[in-house]
Amino acid sequence: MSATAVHSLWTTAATAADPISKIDAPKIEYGQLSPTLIILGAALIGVLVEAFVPRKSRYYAQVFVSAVALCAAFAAVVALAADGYGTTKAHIAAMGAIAVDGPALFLQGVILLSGLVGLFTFAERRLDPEAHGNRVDSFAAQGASVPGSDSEKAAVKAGFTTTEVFPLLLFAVAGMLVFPSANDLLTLFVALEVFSLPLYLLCALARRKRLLSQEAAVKYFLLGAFASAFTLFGIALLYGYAGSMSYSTIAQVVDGSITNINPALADTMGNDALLLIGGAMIVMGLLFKVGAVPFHMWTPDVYQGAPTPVTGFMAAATKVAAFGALLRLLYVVLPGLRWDWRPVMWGVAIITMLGGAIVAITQTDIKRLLAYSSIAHAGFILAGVIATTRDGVSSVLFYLGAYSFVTIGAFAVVTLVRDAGGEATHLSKWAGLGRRSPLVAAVFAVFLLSFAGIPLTAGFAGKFAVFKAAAAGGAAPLVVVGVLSSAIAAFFYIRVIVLMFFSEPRPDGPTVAVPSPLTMATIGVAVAATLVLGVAPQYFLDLANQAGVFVR
Amino acid sequence: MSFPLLTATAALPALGAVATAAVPAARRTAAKWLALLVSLATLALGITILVRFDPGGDRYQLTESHPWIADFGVRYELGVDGIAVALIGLTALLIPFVILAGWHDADPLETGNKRWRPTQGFFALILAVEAMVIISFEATDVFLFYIFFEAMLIPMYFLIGGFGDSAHEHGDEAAATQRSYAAVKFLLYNLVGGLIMLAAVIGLYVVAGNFSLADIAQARADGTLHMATNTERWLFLGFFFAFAVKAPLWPLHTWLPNAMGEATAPVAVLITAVVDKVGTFAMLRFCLQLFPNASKWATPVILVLAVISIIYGALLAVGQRDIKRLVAYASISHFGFIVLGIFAMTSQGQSGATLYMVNHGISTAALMLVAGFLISRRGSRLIADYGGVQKVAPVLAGTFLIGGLATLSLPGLAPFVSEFLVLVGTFSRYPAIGIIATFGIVLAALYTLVLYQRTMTGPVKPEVASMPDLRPRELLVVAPLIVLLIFLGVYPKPITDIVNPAVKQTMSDVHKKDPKPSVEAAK
Amino acid sequence: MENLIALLVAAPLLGAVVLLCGGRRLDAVGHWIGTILSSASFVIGVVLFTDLLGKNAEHRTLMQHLWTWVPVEGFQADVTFRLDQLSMTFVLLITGVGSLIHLYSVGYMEHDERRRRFFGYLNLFLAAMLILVLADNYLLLYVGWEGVGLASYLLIGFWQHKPSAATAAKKAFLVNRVGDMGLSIAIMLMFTTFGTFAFGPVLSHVGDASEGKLTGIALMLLLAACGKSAQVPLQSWLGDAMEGPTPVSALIHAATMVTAGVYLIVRSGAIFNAAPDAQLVVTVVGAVTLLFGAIVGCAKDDIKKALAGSTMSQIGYMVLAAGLGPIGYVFAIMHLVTHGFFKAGLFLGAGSVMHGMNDEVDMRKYGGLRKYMPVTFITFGLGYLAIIGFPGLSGFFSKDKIIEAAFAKGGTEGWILGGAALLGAAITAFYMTRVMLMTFFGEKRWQPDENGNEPHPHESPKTMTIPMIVLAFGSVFAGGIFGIGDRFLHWLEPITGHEEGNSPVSALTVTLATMVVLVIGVGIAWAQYGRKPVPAVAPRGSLLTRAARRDLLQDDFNHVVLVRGGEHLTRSLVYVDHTLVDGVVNGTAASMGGLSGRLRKLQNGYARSYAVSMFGGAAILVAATLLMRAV
Amino acid sequence: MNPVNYLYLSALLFTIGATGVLIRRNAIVVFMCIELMLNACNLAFVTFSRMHGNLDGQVIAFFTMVVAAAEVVVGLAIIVSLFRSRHSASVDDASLMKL
Repeated sequence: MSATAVHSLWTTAATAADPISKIDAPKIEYGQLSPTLIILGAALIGVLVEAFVPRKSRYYAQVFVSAVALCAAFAAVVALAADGYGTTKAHIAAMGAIAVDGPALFLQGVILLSGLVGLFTFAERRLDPEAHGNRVDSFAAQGASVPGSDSEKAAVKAGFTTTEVFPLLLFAVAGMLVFPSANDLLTLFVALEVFSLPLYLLCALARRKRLLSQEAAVKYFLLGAFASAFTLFGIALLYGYAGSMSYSTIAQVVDGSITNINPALADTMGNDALLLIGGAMIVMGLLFKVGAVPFHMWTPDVYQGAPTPVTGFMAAATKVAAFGALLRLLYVVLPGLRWDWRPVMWGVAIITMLGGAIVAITQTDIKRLLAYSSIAHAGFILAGVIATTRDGVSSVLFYLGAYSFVTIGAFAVVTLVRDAGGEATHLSKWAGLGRRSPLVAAVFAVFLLSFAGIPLTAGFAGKFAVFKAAAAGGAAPLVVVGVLSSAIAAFFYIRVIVLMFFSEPRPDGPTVAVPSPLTMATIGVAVAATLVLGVAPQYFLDLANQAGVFVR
Repeated sequence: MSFPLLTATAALPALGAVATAAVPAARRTAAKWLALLVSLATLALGITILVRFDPGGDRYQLTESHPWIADFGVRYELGVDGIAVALIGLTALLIPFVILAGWHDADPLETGNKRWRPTQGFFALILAVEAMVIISFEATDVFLFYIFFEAMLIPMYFLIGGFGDSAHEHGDEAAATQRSYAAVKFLLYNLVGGLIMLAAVIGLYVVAGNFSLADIAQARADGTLHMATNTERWLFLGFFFAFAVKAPLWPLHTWLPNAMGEATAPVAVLITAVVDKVGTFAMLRFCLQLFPNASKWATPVILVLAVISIIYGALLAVGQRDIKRLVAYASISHFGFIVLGIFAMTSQGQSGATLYMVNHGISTAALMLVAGFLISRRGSRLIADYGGVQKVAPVLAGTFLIGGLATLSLPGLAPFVSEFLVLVGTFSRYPAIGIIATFGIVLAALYTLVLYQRTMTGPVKPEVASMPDLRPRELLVVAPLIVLLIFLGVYPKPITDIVNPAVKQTMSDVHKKDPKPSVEAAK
Repeated sequence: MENLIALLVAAPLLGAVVLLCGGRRLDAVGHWIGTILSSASFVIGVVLFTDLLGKNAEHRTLMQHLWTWVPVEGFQADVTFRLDQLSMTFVLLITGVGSLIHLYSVGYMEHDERRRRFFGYLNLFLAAMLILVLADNYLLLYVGWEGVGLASYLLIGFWQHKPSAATAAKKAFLVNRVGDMGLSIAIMLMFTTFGTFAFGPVLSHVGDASEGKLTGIALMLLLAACGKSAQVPLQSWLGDAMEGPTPVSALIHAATMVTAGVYLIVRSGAIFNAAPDAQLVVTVVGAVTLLFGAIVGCAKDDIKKALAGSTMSQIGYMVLAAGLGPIGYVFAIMHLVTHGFFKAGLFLGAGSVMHGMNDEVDMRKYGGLRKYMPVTFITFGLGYLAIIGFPGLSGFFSKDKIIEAAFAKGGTEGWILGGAALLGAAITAFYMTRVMLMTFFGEKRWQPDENGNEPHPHESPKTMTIPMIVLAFGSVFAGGIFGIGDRFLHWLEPITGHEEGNSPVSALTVTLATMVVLVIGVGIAWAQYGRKPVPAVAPRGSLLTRAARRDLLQDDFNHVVLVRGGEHLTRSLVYVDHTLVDGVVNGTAASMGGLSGRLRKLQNGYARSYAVSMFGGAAILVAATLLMRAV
Repeated sequence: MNPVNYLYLSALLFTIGATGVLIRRNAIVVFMCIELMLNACNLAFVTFSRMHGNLDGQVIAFFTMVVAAAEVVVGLAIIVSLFRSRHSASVDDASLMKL
């Protein structure tokens, strides 16, 4: 429509305007959006289940629905990829709102898998002793009831369980699916909120240590909202600069290759301040999600307070989604700005790598330790992001894939080590675990070694890929810093191993719960992935390579 | 294609390790025997390599090559030259003795716990180390080598930290803390070295585009691959640092005394006689081949460091109160000789260095294992706690003395030949350094004889009065080593014949010729 | 015939292996095995000797190549034996005296339960010593060189339970190692100069090498010689070496091993001839040592130490001769052989005395023993006369030749060296007479020891006396046999070469002078120890005496400078290693920890402060981005 | 009047909101400050929409409101539960987890 017509919208509101030509119905490629749609649908069904299915059978219904949905969605992703949407047929769907391309599909696949594996840990009901003859999972009997109150006791007695977590999980997954494939700023923002809000809630729902859990939720929520406010303002500025939300248009405006300039935009377009500030603020929002220094401070607290299954899922999937979005933003929208953001990202990457590693040295809580290690890893991945080459993209994709499995596995192991107070997360309690149950300790050691990047583990392959890309992309100093911080990081991973194997078990030490096949499956998958990706990564590297191109 | 002999040699102990680890807790003796048999079978394979290898043939033989991680330009490439063959032989030879010597080292104190299986773990780990060492000797792909060079640390780490002997002056508690400190120190030192090397490996990839030793050498030769001087130097330093930590070279050596002091004698042997050899071996194979110019550029500094290691290690050995730490410092001194020989860039030096790796392996094994038997009898590592053992256990003392004489490289025993070759090789190009290094032989005599005198001679200490002499098992461990020491001392030809061609190759890699004697005497 | 050479070495080597690995079951016969095998070696030697005599001079060099030892690019060491007149002489001396001392030991070690092992070591020594003298290249010689060092280490420390013995053994080995260092450096120099270190090529190409290099080689060889032959400054170990059983002192530390240095110099004569500066140093070392040893010999009350001093001094003569070059080589070797006889005889005599005196070594506790042990007295006496150079006896011929040669060196050099040699002769006469008088003359001075059993001096068993008698014959006639008609000279000349010096004084004058100083020496000794009874406890004595008792303070010097200094050095190094080298690393780790501890304080748990960091971060991010555009 | 002024206003509002987040203790108030920031964004959107003369900005404004509403729902739920278990809505009290 013409500019004048727009003006008439509010200038000449009173007077009868000429009728607005009718908006034609949007064209939606349902097939290509099917993964997201399936999950959303399942989530809605989950809500209905909560409403109508009797309490006793909800758990099973929910688990069934979620599992089926996740598997179906994954199948859909695979089908799409097989159909060539990752490579040749890659294009923008849904009126330019969603990109269906290699990175999107790859990351969606990873997210769905980690969602599925995470689901298993959500559904685990054998770890805690039965309360009043009811199996209980790691979530509060009733989120609303005050910790330690009679209502809580009643709820426990009645055998309530918060089966809402499953739909919440699904919603979060849905948001994450959209996030990396969002192709305009609005979708980006909505997706961000869609996967953040359920996570805030999930964080608050721990069965044990509920105060911590709630505190974690509050911190996460407030800071998250704070961050998204920045993101939104950045979006506003970018919109102001380019006069459009769609990545492609903005990108064209940025590198000045745009045709048919709307005269109304002329002055703003000239104003790079809008662009730079806006870009920086959006990036900041994303860096918050990936937990990069100095936007990382929520990470340890939230990781520690949240129910461990949630932590595991969050740590894995959020990073994947956020990095996906970051990649798309930097590679699709702001490539023209490379020379502005690269140096800044250099700085961020360096302090993130070093900061995470150094602070982790003195941690005493296993979950916080893993949190800081995840920060350091965010730094490593950033090094790959900075490469700004196709190699960079694929290496980051590979790294994310490898990292997510190891993380979920590690947190799954954490859920097993328990004492009277629930999970025994204080490191001192882990002393001599290797004597008590060598297998669990060994498995955890494998994960730690993978984090540390010891060869023949997924961690090493990923690290190598990323550093390789960075070095090839002309960021050799980053590689050196990365190597040094890995050395520092190695120190505290080793510390845990020493603790588990070389120190005497304490009499009041924790016991290792024997989990149900669900958690076993989770851990098994994680170990398998860790070793396979470490020893024979070629296939997955190829996958990541094919998926290395963004559609514009 | 023919039977993948090299793969088999590495895979056999690996599988053996898995099998050993799987043996149920109750059947620990079975685990021991299994491990021993596997190691012997590996030895057989090693000998087969020795036989199949043709000194006159191509540089790399018995090669295998399969695609692995194309994306990283990595291939699964194996191949051995004379140097590798010699060291594989050494490894395969020593492991059975290590296992036999450590027969009772990992017997659990409480046998109640069904889950805790230290014995199985101990022998499985030893086999795992063997597998990784062997494959890193075989790898002709830099990345493949790097992988196992690093991965090897993990089993070593558990061996050191998990199974040290509790013979400690301040009791078991202190022993445990000391031990894990030593293990962590070992791991961190080598990990840092490895990570710095990783940066260099990545750099190499960026420069060369693949990791195949042969291809890179070829590309450099025909000029298709050109390395900027500084790039080459940085990469060289990255590689060399890792190897210098492993070797260990002064001043990166301090992990070795701790590790060898706290670990059980067999593990200590594993460290110094087998694992550390990978470091010196890698200098010879990778540093010199990949970065000849940088190697020449760095030579002066490295030679100085090597000489410092020789003298410094020897002097500290003199100052030790602890038998095992003494041997450790002696080893540092010896590694100084090896590095000296490698970077003297003469045929004698490099052949000598290779020979030295083998001989030092055997001699240290002999000395250290006997020392281990001694310590296990008295339950103390302090030299001061012994005295007059010679009177109560003459055979033990005798073998100990021979081990010591080998350590001070007495002519007629194997180490003499290699040490003299290194000295001559160094002297012919760097006389001053050669002479300083020669002082090492006096100091070696000093610390060895002081050790022998304090422990074995003099009036019999009451604590050792009832000390039994070597048992048959122990004699079975020591005797072959001694025989080997003497044999290689008077007839090292079998090894030198294998090694010489490889050395010739390396010399041509670095474009170096032996200095000519000032008077060409009629040979 | 060549093929027999290897057997020379093989026989005692076999003995060593059998005896040392044989275990207790051989205890009964071990000593006989050892003796038989060493005598077998001697017999082979004699056979070869007759064979050599059969050939004419220029064909008297036999070579036997056994195998290639170290084949490396440009570096070739073979196990090849070379038997020529020089090595033949040594072979006979070593195996001959060796066998006698084996025989002697059978009796001497009778009561030692480790006798088998002792004979094993003796055989080991013979084998090594034979390798030393038969080697055809310096590296193989080095094997023998350190081999004898090992054997002497084992034998000095044979009574290991005595700390003093263990220490003495260690000291001997270490001091020798210092010498060996010289030898190995010399070999390296040869390698870089000639590209080989086999006798043939090296010695024949000496002419082409620069004198500087040759001097270097020569001096390094001299260092080696000083170690083995206990020449100043590396002589300190020999006195302590007397801790070993007496047969060892006789064989190794008197007759054979300690003369290896002389062998080395004479063998390398060509090199020394081309390096006059080095030769001068050699002569000086020799002269100094012969006086040093003599002086020490005067002050010792321990009969073996006194003899040790005399050994030092006698070898000093040989080195002096060797340093004179072609003038002296032959006489050096000749004196070496005769000395081998009479010094071994003296030591065996001393051993026999100790045997009869419950291992008492202090001569002040002897006296008048000639009635109790006549055989020992006579044999010892003959040895005594030989060593002081009594006319007609061995020493007379060999030593006088050396003194003549010293003068024949010519110039002030000649006068000084000759004078030193003469003075040495006088002192020798003095202290040997002293030993003789204190031991066999006067009246008994021995008391019952603390637990009351008084020694009952008695003659030693046949196995001990027979060797003594044989050696006594040697001490009497060897010199004559060699010297009269210059037989020995003609025998050895083809190898060592010989030239007559132009002596400023005639041979007769020298002889007379020697006689005079001899009489003086004996006279003084008699005046001091013969006329008036010897005090049972040593008088305080003059400063020189007291210094001489302590080996002229050389040990104290070593102790202060080397031992103490070394201890301080190592201790401080241990400290450095722990605090500095290790400290740096641990320090870095610690500082990392500290940094971490401070950084984690930022994580104070307050959501708002987190928000602050985010806000600040955002601000910085924006600012930086804008800045990037600005620059 | 020049629409740019609205931008300045929105920036001002945003800053006020942010400052509020940083200085206020009460979780509810903090949350309201965040809402304020969101609304500042809305203002910016609408202004730009006006300047550029296309509707996207206004559409987004509605989305933002919806999202804000959702945040309210979730946020209040969390804050209330926290308040009930602690009887205080101060964000500073919720600092069990640190270091």
